[in-house]
Amino acid sequence: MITEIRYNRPMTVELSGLRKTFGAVTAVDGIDLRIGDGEFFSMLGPSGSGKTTVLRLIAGFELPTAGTVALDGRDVTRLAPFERDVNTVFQDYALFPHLSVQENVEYGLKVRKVAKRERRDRAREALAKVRLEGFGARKPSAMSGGQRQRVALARALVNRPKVLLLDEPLGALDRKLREQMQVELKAIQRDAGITFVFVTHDQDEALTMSDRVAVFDAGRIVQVGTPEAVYERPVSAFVAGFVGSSNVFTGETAKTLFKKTGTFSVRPEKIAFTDEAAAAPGTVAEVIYAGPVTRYVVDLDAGARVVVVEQNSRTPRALAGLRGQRVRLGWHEEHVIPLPSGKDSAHAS
Amino acid sequence: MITEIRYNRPMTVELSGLRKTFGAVTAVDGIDLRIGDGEFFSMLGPSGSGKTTVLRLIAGFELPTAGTVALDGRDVTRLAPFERDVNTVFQDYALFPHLSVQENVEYGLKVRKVAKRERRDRAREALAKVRLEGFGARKPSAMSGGQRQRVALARALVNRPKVLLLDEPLGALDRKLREQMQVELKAIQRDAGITFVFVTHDQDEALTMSDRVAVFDAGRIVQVGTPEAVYERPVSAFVAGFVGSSNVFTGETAKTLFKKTGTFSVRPEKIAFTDEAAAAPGTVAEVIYAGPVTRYVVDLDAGARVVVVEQNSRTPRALAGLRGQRVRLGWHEEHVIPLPSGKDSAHAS
Amino acid sequence: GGGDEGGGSGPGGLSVPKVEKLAALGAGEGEVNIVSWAGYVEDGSTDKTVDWVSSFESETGCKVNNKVAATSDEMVTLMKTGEYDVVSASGDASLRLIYGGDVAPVNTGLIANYKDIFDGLKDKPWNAVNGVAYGVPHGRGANVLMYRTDIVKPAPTSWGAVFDPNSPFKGKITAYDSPIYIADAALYLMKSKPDLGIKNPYALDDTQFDAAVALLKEQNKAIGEYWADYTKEVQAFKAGNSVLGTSWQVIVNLAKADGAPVEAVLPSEGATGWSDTWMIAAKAAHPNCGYLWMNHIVSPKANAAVAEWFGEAPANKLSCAQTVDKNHCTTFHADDESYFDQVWYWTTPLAQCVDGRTDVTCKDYAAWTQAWTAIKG
Amino acid sequence: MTLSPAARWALRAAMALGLTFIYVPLLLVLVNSFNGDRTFAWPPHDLTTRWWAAAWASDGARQALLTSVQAALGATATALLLGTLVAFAVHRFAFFGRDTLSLLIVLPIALPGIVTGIALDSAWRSVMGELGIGKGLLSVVVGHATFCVVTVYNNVLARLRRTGTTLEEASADLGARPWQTFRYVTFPLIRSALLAGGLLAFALSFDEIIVTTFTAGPGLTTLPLWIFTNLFRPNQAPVVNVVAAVLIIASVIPVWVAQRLAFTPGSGPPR
Amino acid sequence: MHRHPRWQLAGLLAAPVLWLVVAYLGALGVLMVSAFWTVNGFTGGIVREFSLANFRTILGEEVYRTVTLRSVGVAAAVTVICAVVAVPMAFYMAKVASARSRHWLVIAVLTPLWASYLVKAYAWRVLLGNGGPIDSLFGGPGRGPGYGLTATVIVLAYLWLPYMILPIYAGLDRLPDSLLEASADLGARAGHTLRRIVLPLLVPSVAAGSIFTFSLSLGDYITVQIVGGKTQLIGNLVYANIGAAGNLPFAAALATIPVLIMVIYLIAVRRSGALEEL
Ligand SMILES: Nc1ncnc2c1ncn2[C@@H]1O[C@H](COP(=O)(O)OP(=O)(O)OP(=O)(O)O)[C@@H](O)[C@H]1O
Ligand SMILES: Nc1ncnc2c1ncn2[C@@H]1O[C@H](COP(=O)(O)OP(=O)(O)OP(=O)(O)O)[C@@H](O)[C@H]1O
Ligand SMILES: NCCCCNCCCN
Ligand SMILES: [Mg+2]
Ligand SMILES: [Mg+2]
Repeated sequence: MITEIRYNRPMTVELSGLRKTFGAVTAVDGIDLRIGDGEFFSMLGPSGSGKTTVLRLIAGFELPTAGTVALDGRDVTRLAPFERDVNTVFQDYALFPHLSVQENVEYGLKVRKVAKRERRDRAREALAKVRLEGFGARKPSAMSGGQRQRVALARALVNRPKVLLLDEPLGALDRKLREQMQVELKAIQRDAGITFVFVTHDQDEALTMSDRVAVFDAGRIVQVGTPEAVYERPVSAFVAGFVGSSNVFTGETAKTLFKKTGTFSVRPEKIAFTDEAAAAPGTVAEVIYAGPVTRYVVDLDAGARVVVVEQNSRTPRALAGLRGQRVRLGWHEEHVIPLPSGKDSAHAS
Repeated sequence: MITEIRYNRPMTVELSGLRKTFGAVTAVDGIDLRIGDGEFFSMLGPSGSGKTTVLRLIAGFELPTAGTVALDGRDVTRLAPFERDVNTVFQDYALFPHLSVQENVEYGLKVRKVAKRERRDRAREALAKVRLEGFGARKPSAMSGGQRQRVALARALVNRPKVLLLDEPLGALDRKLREQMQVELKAIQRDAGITFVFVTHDQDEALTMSDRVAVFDAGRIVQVGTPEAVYERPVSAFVAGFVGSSNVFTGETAKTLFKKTGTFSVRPEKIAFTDEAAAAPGTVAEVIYAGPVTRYVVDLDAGARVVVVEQNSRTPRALAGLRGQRVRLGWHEEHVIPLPSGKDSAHAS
Repeated sequence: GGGDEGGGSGPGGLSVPKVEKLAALGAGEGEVNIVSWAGYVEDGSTDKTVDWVSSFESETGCKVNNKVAATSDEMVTLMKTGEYDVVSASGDASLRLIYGGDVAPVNTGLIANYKDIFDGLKDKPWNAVNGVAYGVPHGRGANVLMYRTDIVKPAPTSWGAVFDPNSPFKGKITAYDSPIYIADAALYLMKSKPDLGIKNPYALDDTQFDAAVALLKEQNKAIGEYWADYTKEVQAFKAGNSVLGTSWQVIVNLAKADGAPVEAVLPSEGATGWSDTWMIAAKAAHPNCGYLWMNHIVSPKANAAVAEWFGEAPANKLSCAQTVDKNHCTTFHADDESYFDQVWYWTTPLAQCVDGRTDVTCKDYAAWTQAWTAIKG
Repeated sequence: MTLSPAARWALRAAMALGLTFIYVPLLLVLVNSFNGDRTFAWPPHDLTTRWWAAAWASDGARQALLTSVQAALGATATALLLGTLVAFAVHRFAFFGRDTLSLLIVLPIALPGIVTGIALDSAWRSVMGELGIGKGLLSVVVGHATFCVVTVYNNVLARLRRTGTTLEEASADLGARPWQTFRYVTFPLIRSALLAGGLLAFALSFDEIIVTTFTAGPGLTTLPLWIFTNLFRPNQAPVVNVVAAVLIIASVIPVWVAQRLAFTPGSGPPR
Repeated sequence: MHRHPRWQLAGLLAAPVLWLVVAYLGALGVLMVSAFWTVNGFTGGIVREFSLANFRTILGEEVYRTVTLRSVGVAAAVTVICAVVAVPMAFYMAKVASARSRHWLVIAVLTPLWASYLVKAYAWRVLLGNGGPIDSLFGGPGRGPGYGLTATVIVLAYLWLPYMILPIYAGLDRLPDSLLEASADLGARAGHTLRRIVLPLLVPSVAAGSIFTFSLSLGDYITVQIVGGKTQLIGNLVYANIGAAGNLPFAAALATIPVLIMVIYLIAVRRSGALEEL
């Protein structure tokens, strides 16, 4: 539903027919994309699928082999990075080690010849926004990973760019810290009203934070849409498998289960244990307790191995005893997602 | 329930009064631990809590300041690493960059003067076990992260150690790969019947893979038990907050909600929206769609901000519209976990 | 210093350490360590045709280890290490070696070729003390005045040309890079300022010395570069970086052979020069090979070869018949004693004035060295 | 990195100019080795190969080359040993005076050669001389090794810091005894650093003249000393150019080989 | 590994410490002590009696001050020239050239180290000679710098240039590209990035290179003889007194000047981390 709203807004970033090759490798293979003003836009995809390259093309670190990049309606394809009103938060933060935190943050203002006093005040403000008041005098080397990440963010934000590019900014942080930073990032983006283009290969992160998500595969975008659209209505087995986990059925099994030929995907949390006679019978092969949820691996008589996820709304009892038990699995028609081709086998992926 | 079984088995690893200080820093502050034969034992805890140091003490890379390490009933505290029947999978894999994959795996056999032919065969077998047949001739630098991780595993397994120590072996992998490797590791451990001592700071990983989990804090073990015991019955606010997310209530709020004084924790998935009049009223502050689940942040009238997690067993509709709505939250008495002290504030952590 | 119980005395009563000379020649020790000027000891290793060492080695069984020194001062330093047996010392080094007790008197009776050496070279102040010979003369030459014939016109006849503060060749004048060059200035002052009373350019009292130093400091402004090696000097004259200055006959010949338009004169004031002497170390580890070498190197053939290769007048009369270039001895004035009468051979300046004055103290060589540093600035 | 075309062009021009600056004099050396003039007057009026013939026939040059190679090998071997020992000590242990030691190692290369030269000369003569060991190849090797230690030390220390100790721990963990760990893991990992440091040490020693002047005894002529005396000898200067030209051309081989070997896995591939 | 750390340390350090502290520092120490001795003007014998005479001469005579200042000036000029020439070259090698050509460029820069120092200096004598190639470049005989101080600086800069390029290249090679990109991303042009990011981060590398260029220039006495015209540097004075005059005490006293300068220099640059980048 957010999708429709966005398309009426002015487009901050427009990529048209973007291609980039490195020698024989095609890193980006024809991308058309429009990102709206103030949008939190994520790029999700496996390693090597071209996410970073797209970001670098937007920032101006690479020249496209073909296609154009427009920012705010202006073609910037040939402009140098310093002529573009975008800023980047690098994966390794790329903080200047010889400058203090304060000087790092002031850097962008300094090169733009902002007066000293204003520079200082704006940097202070940016540091306050990332909750690093009082750390200005430190060197980056004296900061922890999470703190550095926030300095990098402040250094970019202080320039009030139209667009902020973030390349797996949370990749190096541990789980707990990462979850904290997700919340903070999202809040900052909302407050500052800046367009975020966010690269990650963590689907959870992409789903919870973004207004829209683009899923990359081999240099192309295979699906763009809201988190819900991408998760609930994947357009291909690849998307279904990459965004969240998925049970994919094909061939005979699919025919038996759904009375239709083709390839179909059903999410583990959409499958329930049931007593209905019409439900698919099977045997519990494995029970994995995971705290908030328990995962069941069930071998269907129809010939597929299926993962079922059940929220532990109650404390689970005697899970080990469940192994080998006969069960029936049911789902709603609407959650059976038809997929174009059936390259994937009938395994949970 | 697994707990009880383990204690009757012979103890592979026994740590008694183990302490290790580095100058003024106390990394390990008195640890007593008995790990059973064939057990998958995880150590979970925040950064700097001493997990790696304990592993290094077991492996013999560090000498304890006090206490002893026994392997299979034999005191090995003063033995060098090469005299101990344990092997380690390092966090950064520590593959020898100048040796091929095959040579890496053969290394432990070579230094023990195992004949060339046997060496080759056993290395092949180990590589097959981690599904890397045919990769023997490659250099580690030509392998992906997940593949390197498996080489490191094969290199350790080939020596058939009594105990395998793994220091965040999955830390550097991306989410998708990590989940795959969790499954593989677990299978290998089960097949080989080796004791795994597994360090992680990912609670999800610890919960799904382990027979038992030890939670570390500041050089001490604050709780040991099965995943369920640790997750469902945390002994402190720290454990409740660190293992999974948790809503912690204290002071007035707790009194109003539970009619008891003290500090209490309720897991987000244990809280449900309900129409019962007795339930706690509040307002939805935030709705976060996360694919398999949706997280709701609710401001209770009683004065606490609460996170509720609901499995998306059905496709959620119009989530955005829920914000600001009045709701009632209910939970079962048994899921209200009393915690000893109330240092944490009444926030989800 | 060594024992000074009257081994003899030099200028101003300076005593000479007593060192015994070799009484009789024994068998060779198998090797000899030599300090020499470049070009004096050639064993064919660089140019097969230039070799007067191999024959010596095969005849005597003494292997020659040669160390080339660039200046007289370096020779003295090297000899003081005690690692060498024989040295080809110029006059500005020889006295220092004698008074330092670093070299022994030479038993000339043990050197068969000694009798054929020009008399003008024997028993001179730089190679003998109180009639005791401390070495075998090797050869001699004068420090001549070289100039570019195409640029310096008319041809200079006086050292005044290099000391003229208003020289048209300012920046292209060259001088020898050594403290001993102070003597060249003194020699010029001897004639141009007779009231200074300089009798010997190597015996300068304070006033005389100061005058020479002042002259050289003035000259420094007109100097392009100081030279110490052949290649540098030849090249400078050929290219035109230098057009006027002190030189050696051999450099003149080399430059001419390479087609440079240069000429040299012995100016009216006379000139400084050198007469080299082979000396033997006081504590030579290989004295017999040392004597064999000294005898060999002044033999008619070897002496002729060295003289021709190096470019100087040979010491052995019979050598003039052995040179390839039959005019060699003429060109280098080998038997022209009147030519060498005008030459003041390099001698070590001592505090005890070498001209025999006893009423004043002269500047010693250490003072000359420090003054030279100051002159160059 | 991204640079404007102008900046890129300017850098390329700087590189080209720099290389010109480096190579024009070397080219001149090459040309002068054919210069008929004995003091290589410019421009050459005739070209000849007689200097090459003379150089080929020159035993002295060959002997000096051999001596230089021996001295450089000795100095390099010593520097490799000492430099590696110190690098390990500094990397693996914290001890009193560690910082001072790293300063001390730099000192011999940082002090003018003439200072090092005369200090070692007089020390050698008064200590070793008393023991009856005169100056010779050994004293030259000692002199050169002293200022070469630093190149090995720095390369090895940098490598040790980059590799850390986990690989050695992994080796011990797999059952290797200390010497096995050294042989199979540590040495192969620092090999290219040793090579890089050793190569620089060799080059420094091979071309050293000042320290050599003071530490070589009688009868020992290294190549730079040979070149030095021949520049001061009538008629021989051009032969020196031939020797230098040969050195320049021949040096490409060891440099190239070292460059290749230096990029073994673990030292980071050329990007 | 951790059995007997003390003995291991002793084993590692024994030989190097014996060599560097006892032998090298010992020799230097004796040399420094001999600076307080004098020499007998006639015999050249050393008088082992404490005397400040040498230092009195050095401090009293203007020429020593002049020559010291000139030498430091030459060393500083050579260092600056080398740095200015080396930075863009190293930058091109490390950050612009392709991996392939980088390989060859490193070789190209290293090769001259093997050509004899003396031969190169003499080649420059020819280049700088009256009517030589440099003169032609400036428009005719005598137009170029000729022999002298300028020539000395140029030739020394030439000789030590590779020693400056190498550490700077290594430093740049280690410098992550992302820092340069971050700077451009924040609006800085190439020049600004060079000044504010690259150069400050290269300080240790340049300082490391400067240890070579500065000390080798400060101690040189041969190049200056070849192309220096009538110029003399500290090295010449030391050499004149030891190699030539055999006045070891005075030479030692003179040698304290460069030793002092270099020790101060090293302590100053050590703080930048330069000593680890040689
Ligand atoms: N400078 C380069 N030279 C050559 N190939 C490159 C270059 N940069 C990227 N590539 C290639 O382009 C492809 C896309 O790379 P890119 O870095 O954009 O992927 P990514 O989606 O960001 O991957 P990751 O999640 O691992 O960061 C890869 O195959 C990569 O090897
Ligand atoms: N060699 C050492 N010297 C000094 N302090 C050390 C050393 N090793 C560990 N420490 C300190 O000991 C404490 C425990 O470190 P340890 O590495 O065991 O933690 P950890 O639980 O593994 O943390 P992480 O999750 O970050 O890996 C930390 O405070 C750490 O800084
Ligand atoms: N202090 C001794 C320095 C030696 C450096 N020699 C450099 C020789 C030139 N290649
Ligand atoms: Mg990427
Ligand atoms: Mg750890």
